Amino acid sequence: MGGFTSHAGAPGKSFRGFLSHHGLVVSGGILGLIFIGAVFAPLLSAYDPYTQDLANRHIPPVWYERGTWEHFLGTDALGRDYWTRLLYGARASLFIGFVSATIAGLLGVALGVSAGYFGGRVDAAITFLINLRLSLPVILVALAVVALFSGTFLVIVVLLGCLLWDRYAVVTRTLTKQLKEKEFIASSVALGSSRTGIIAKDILPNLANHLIVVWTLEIAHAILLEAALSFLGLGVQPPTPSWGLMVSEGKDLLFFEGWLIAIPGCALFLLVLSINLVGDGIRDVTAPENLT
Amino acid sequence: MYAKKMILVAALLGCGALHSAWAGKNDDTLRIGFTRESDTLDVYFNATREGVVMAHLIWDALLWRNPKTGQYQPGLADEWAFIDNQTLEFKLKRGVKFHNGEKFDADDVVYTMNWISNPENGVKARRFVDWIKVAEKVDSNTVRIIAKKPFPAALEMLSNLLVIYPNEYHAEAGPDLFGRAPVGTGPYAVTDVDIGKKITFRANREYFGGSKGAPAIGNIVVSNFSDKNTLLAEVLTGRIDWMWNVPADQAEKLQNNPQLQVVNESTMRIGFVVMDAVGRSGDTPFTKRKVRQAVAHAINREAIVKHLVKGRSTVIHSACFPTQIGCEQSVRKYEYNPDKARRLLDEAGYPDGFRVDLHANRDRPYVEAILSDLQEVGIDANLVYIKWPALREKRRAGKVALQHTTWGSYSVNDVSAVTSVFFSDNPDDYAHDRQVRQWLAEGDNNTDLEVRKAAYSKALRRIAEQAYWVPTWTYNVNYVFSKDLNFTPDYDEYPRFYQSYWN
Amino acid sequence: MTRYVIGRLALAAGVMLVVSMLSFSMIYMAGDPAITIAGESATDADINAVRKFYRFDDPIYAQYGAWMANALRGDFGRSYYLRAPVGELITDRFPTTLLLGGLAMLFAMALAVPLGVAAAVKPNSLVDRLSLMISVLGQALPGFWFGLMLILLFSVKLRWLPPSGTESLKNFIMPAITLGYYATPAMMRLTRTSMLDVLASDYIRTAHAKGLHPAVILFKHALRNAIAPVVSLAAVQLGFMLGGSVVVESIFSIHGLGHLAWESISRNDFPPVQAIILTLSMLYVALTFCADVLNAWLDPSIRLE
Amino acid sequence: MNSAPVLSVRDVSIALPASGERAYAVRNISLDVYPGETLCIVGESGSGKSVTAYAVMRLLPKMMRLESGAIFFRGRNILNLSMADVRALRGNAVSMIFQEPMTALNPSFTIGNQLREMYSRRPKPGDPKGPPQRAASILELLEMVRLPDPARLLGAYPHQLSGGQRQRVMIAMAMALQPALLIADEPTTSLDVTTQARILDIFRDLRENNDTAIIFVTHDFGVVAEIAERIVVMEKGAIVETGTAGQVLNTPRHAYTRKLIAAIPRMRAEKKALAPGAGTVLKADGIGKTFYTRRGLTRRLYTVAAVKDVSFHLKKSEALAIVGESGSGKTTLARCLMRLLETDAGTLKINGVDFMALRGDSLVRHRRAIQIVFQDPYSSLNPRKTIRDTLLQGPANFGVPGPQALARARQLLRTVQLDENALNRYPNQFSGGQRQRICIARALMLSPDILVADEAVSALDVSVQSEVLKLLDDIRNRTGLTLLFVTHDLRVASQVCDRVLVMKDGGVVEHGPVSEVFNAPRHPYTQTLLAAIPGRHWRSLS
Repeated sequence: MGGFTSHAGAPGKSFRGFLSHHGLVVSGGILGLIFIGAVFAPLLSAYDPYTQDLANRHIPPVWYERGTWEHFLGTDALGRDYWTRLLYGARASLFIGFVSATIAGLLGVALGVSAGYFGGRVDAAITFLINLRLSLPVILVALAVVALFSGTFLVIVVLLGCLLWDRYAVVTRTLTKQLKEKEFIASSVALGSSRTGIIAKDILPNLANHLIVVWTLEIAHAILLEAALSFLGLGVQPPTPSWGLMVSEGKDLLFFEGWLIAIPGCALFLLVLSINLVGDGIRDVTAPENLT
Repeated sequence: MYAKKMILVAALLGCGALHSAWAGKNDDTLRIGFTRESDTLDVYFNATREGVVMAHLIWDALLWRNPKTGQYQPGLADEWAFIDNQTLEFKLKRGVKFHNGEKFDADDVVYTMNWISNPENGVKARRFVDWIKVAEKVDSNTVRIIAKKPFPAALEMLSNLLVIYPNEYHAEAGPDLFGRAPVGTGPYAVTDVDIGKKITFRANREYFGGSKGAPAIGNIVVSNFSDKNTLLAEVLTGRIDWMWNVPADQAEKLQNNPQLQVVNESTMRIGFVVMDAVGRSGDTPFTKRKVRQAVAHAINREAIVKHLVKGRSTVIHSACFPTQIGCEQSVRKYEYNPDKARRLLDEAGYPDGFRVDLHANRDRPYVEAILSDLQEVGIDANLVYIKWPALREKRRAGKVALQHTTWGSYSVNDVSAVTSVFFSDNPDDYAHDRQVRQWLAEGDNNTDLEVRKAAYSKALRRIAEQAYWVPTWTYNVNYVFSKDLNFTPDYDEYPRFYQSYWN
Repeated sequence: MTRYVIGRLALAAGVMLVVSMLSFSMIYMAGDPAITIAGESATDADINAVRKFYRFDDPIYAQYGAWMANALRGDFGRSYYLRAPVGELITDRFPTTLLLGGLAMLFAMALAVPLGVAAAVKPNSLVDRLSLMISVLGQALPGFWFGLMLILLFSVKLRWLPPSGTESLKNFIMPAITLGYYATPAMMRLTRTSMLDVLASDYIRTAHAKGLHPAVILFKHALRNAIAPVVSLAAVQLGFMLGGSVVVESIFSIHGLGHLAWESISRNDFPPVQAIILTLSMLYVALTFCADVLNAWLDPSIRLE
Repeated sequence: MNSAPVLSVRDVSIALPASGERAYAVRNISLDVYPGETLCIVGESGSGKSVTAYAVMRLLPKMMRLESGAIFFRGRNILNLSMADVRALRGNAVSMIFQEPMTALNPSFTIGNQLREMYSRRPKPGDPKGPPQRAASILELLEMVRLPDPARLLGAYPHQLSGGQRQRVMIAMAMALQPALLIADEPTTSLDVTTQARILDIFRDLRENNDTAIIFVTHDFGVVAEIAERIVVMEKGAIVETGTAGQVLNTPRHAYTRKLIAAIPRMRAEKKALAPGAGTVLKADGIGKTFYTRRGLTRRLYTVAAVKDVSFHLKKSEALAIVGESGSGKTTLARCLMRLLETDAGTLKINGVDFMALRGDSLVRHRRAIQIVFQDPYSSLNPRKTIRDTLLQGPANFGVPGPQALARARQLLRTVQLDENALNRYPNQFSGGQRQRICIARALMLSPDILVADEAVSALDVSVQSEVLKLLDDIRNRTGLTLLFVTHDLRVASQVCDRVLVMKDGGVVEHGPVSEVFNAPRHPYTQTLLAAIPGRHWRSLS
């Protein structure tokens, strides 16, 4: 029969596979380290993230002339150990990222699957919701809401959860529509499976690896958004450390003590980078072609 | 192909490289950077400090207070006198013209005073105008202003804030247009307004001089920057000549910059911790005096001033700015003593401390330092950092048990501008102390200086004794400006650009 | 085609109606607006006067009706703080944001489309790896941090570019890059996959079998079909950029809509915020509408329906 | 055939990427094509027949590497030419037609635009075709491929044309510059039989009216019998037999060729004996299904009557074929019978129960009785489920205990000739034929009374197809299963079924025993269908 039409994309994919395999190891490692750092923060630092030492403010990291091993990443404007703040700050970023991306995921998948599976009016209503959500400028709405309700963890997590579900919904809706046309779904119906059974056993497993990718993207997105909110002074409330807040605090000395924002900025960059790469890697590893 | 593009881009950027000229002096234009948007220029509707600063360029008041001596000097009025304790009479300067050529006379003063004191006109800064009952013209150069009741701060108001409008133009333009195309008698005339972005001033070469003196710099451009660091970058690159409110750390670093001057000056703004002594916010430990005193002992104000606030700031103990008339200094002082604080808490029945929300609206690092001190003695305070309007609303609704906030007294050098604001019968009062209220009223409504001082002294001593407040420190401002500019800041936090000149 | 356009218009109108309700209700979540308007030294009597003057005592649907009726005429009320008609403020600030967004999109397109096409034409090549790198790294870069770093390097250290302002196009270089780079990865990836799909399609094979020149195949046969999803994405991204310019405008002190919104939020001045959210939503809806119609028009099977 | 060959393929080997199942797509193949002749390359999927065609065009995918050999076109080795020279040959001296007419034309440009492109290239030396002749020659071309109203067609976009029309446009395009060699890669495979017959006519025309040599790649011996002059048979990348049409078709030498020919479903029209007195399991009366779509603001209703008033009965262990071309409504009918689609009219009784009236749980309970196997073995299995989960899904829904269901699954896997350890594997580890068996096993897990096979063997190679058909027949004979066989292939229908129902445009045009309908069709449409079966002439001879 007619041979080979869809192979031209394969070399690109294989390169991506290559990169994500190596990327998966490296980025997974970085993510793991950040995770361990966040969880075992009290064990990894001799200091408390809130204890101030006003006499020792702005000690630079150890690689500067005035740096000391006592505070190897230096101290901040209130003399708090920067390394310790960084470790505890990872908790805020990871918590907000994971929880809000998960809330958004539950919301988005529920909407997307319903729209895709039931079609008709349900689909029209949910499509309308998606359009509505997309038309709202995320940062502005987030800023306004946080300004109105103050930036507690709960508010931020719920807010981001309510703002970031659109990509899940769009992806699951499209995929569910495609899947619904597949004959194995028709077979399931013929075999007497219920709607919930079909959604749970036939549709969701086939969305899983796409959802993992969207999930990681949204975790990264939520982390960056929270950081931007913190940067504008409306994110996690001080003195709770968060990386966006640390950049915001260090910003005042941008031109004089660049390391103050370079360190949390790089941490944020590495975290988001590794989450994205892990997402790519997981997708490739869990693709159905690789099931054995 | 890409390499070529990159070279092209680099070349383009390179050609456009900035000339790092400190251009201000060369084109006789002083470029000022503010971080707060100036909305209307009408000072009665824009009582922000930036608004008042610009108002002093555009307009004159009847009097002018010399910031160095604190004495009142002639402004638009040459002479003034109290006819009785509610009536002031002014002899106006002759031959003064507004920027648009309109002649200045008694009609302008009467119009302005009566317009702003009419509540229907919705002037924002009500506190400054509410005292005026009516202004009357005696002749074209003589005006009387009659107060509703004896008002000791009248001269203070008339010297700083109550500027005179041109009656004809203001009536014709209406308040909105007037705020965007203002006309005054002042040393600088507004030539261009880009609301919220940029305001351009030109020296008024026909200025009558008077106490302010003739303007030396030809042009002033005020620009707004949302971000302090962007503004600092502009100053560092010489595109802006003057900025203020530079944080202490940056000011320190800028000391070594050969192109810039850094000057620190104290201000009339004070910080203070307010505790809910009446229990308005519910059952709170602060209703116990010992708890309040524990808080006062817990906060290491000396360390915070030394390491964070820096500059010319000092620790204060009395609930007012030290130079303000009636600001009694010999009040009970609470030294930093965490052990004593813990003991007091123990005695008050809180051996393990308690949890509370600490509200604040500015100076986060300072508040964080206070927070840390409180935690040290066992008070688990949680920071609620919100914008001023929100804090104000909450505070007035009686929902705030503990707050750190600041007050600038509008640079009014009188205790009535601060203590009376927070301890009189109004929603901001968290002490509800009848005695204090009575003494303050006595001071506020009397024109005899000694009587006033005695009354305020009693009030302030009781406030300290009861530890209703923990007054923290005075604030200071760091001014950073070009080496070319001769500029002297004053403690009242009103930069007087009309007295500046190029070196 | 007409039917399609009418359907899309109805959807857009519905979205706008709901957005208007949402943004209107914001003023009530903001607490009592009268206190904000009255200012720091206001007494309770002042606040009551303000409440009456702004009709905050009317029932909420009446207020919405009045607000909506005015909004349709372009009157979004007055800013409490800036004391100017909001409509005027928006028309004053909007061109700046639009210019910023447009330049950012131009930057993103100029980087993403050629790289994406090159990567698709030679998968696994150096260009492909480079574009993949850019997209992976770009997605992880926090915008506010990137902007500050640009200022540090190009303004303070090298003195090449002004750190803020809007006087000339030069002032927009760094802000446009800061705003645009975040959209680049997605557009580049989409250009690449879309182009790969098209290049692997049967009609491209037909074109090869016809002996056409590779340039003709690439630019006539492939790009025309591959660019449609990229155009849609660009419209969506432009909408996002305009809404997301808050951070960039605040870092570079650009007096655009985002900046106005952010300042207004900080001072509880909600009429401009309402109007800006409404404007940006409307713009997004308009952009996606145009993109959809353009795509529909590009696709003969919809155009000729 | 005394002139020199137009094309000579010599010892060509094409390597596959290292990870594949085979090292070579084709290995050491040689063949010649002479002017004016039609050479058919025939083989099953994966035999390397298409790869050979693509190699001649130098259109091999990047991952395939031409390792050795030479391809001479008019004496010049194509493999040594520069890409510019290859482009000069393509479309000009050698042109090609592909399998999928639906996607082979660029959807964004008009037919006229895409045809004119053929002339926009460098003219052949000594044969300058100027612009004035173009319009005329394009119209001539379209008439040659018997397209109606060619002038109007030039302004049309591909989506406005049917598959057959598009394939004609492709042929016109390929013939535009009167190439010396035309390569057609399965050009009729995705078309209906009647359309296929017409396209094959055009190919016969081309052979008669032009000097163009044609390489015709196909898997269908029927098609080969219609047009081939010489035949090359390929198996797993190698040529197993070459010869004239008559010789290969009638006296095949190689075992593989014989096997292929034997596997071709035969038109079998003898009468079959039914078990007497068997009860009726299915009674369909007046089944109708109309599709409604509402579009735009006006919500105007568009209707398409997909199934119109179809009635038939099925007795136990009977096999009924529903035949028809694409769009005839046969698949819609099958889905209606399954209650995968809701019908608008008619009644359906299964085992006496009114199936259409069932709702909720009782519908689920009665679904057991009727099961289905679909056409596409790839999308019929959930790629995320192991075969065990797939097979146990039905029993689990009906509360059958796990061990019991598992025992049945093992037994059924043996029935469909699969190994037991298939249970723990995922669908991607099976070939198309194996997957189709798994689907059959899945359908049988619930011991249904009726099995609907919706084009169940259409996507399979002939050899696999015949095995699956045999399997179905066996199961039917052993278990008394009733079969409803939906297919477009009349030969397949005749193989397994006792009765046949011919559909056209949603309605039944003819219904009766296979022997009657196929031997003496009453309806003209049935006659057309029968006449269009490729290779009829050859099969009736042999």
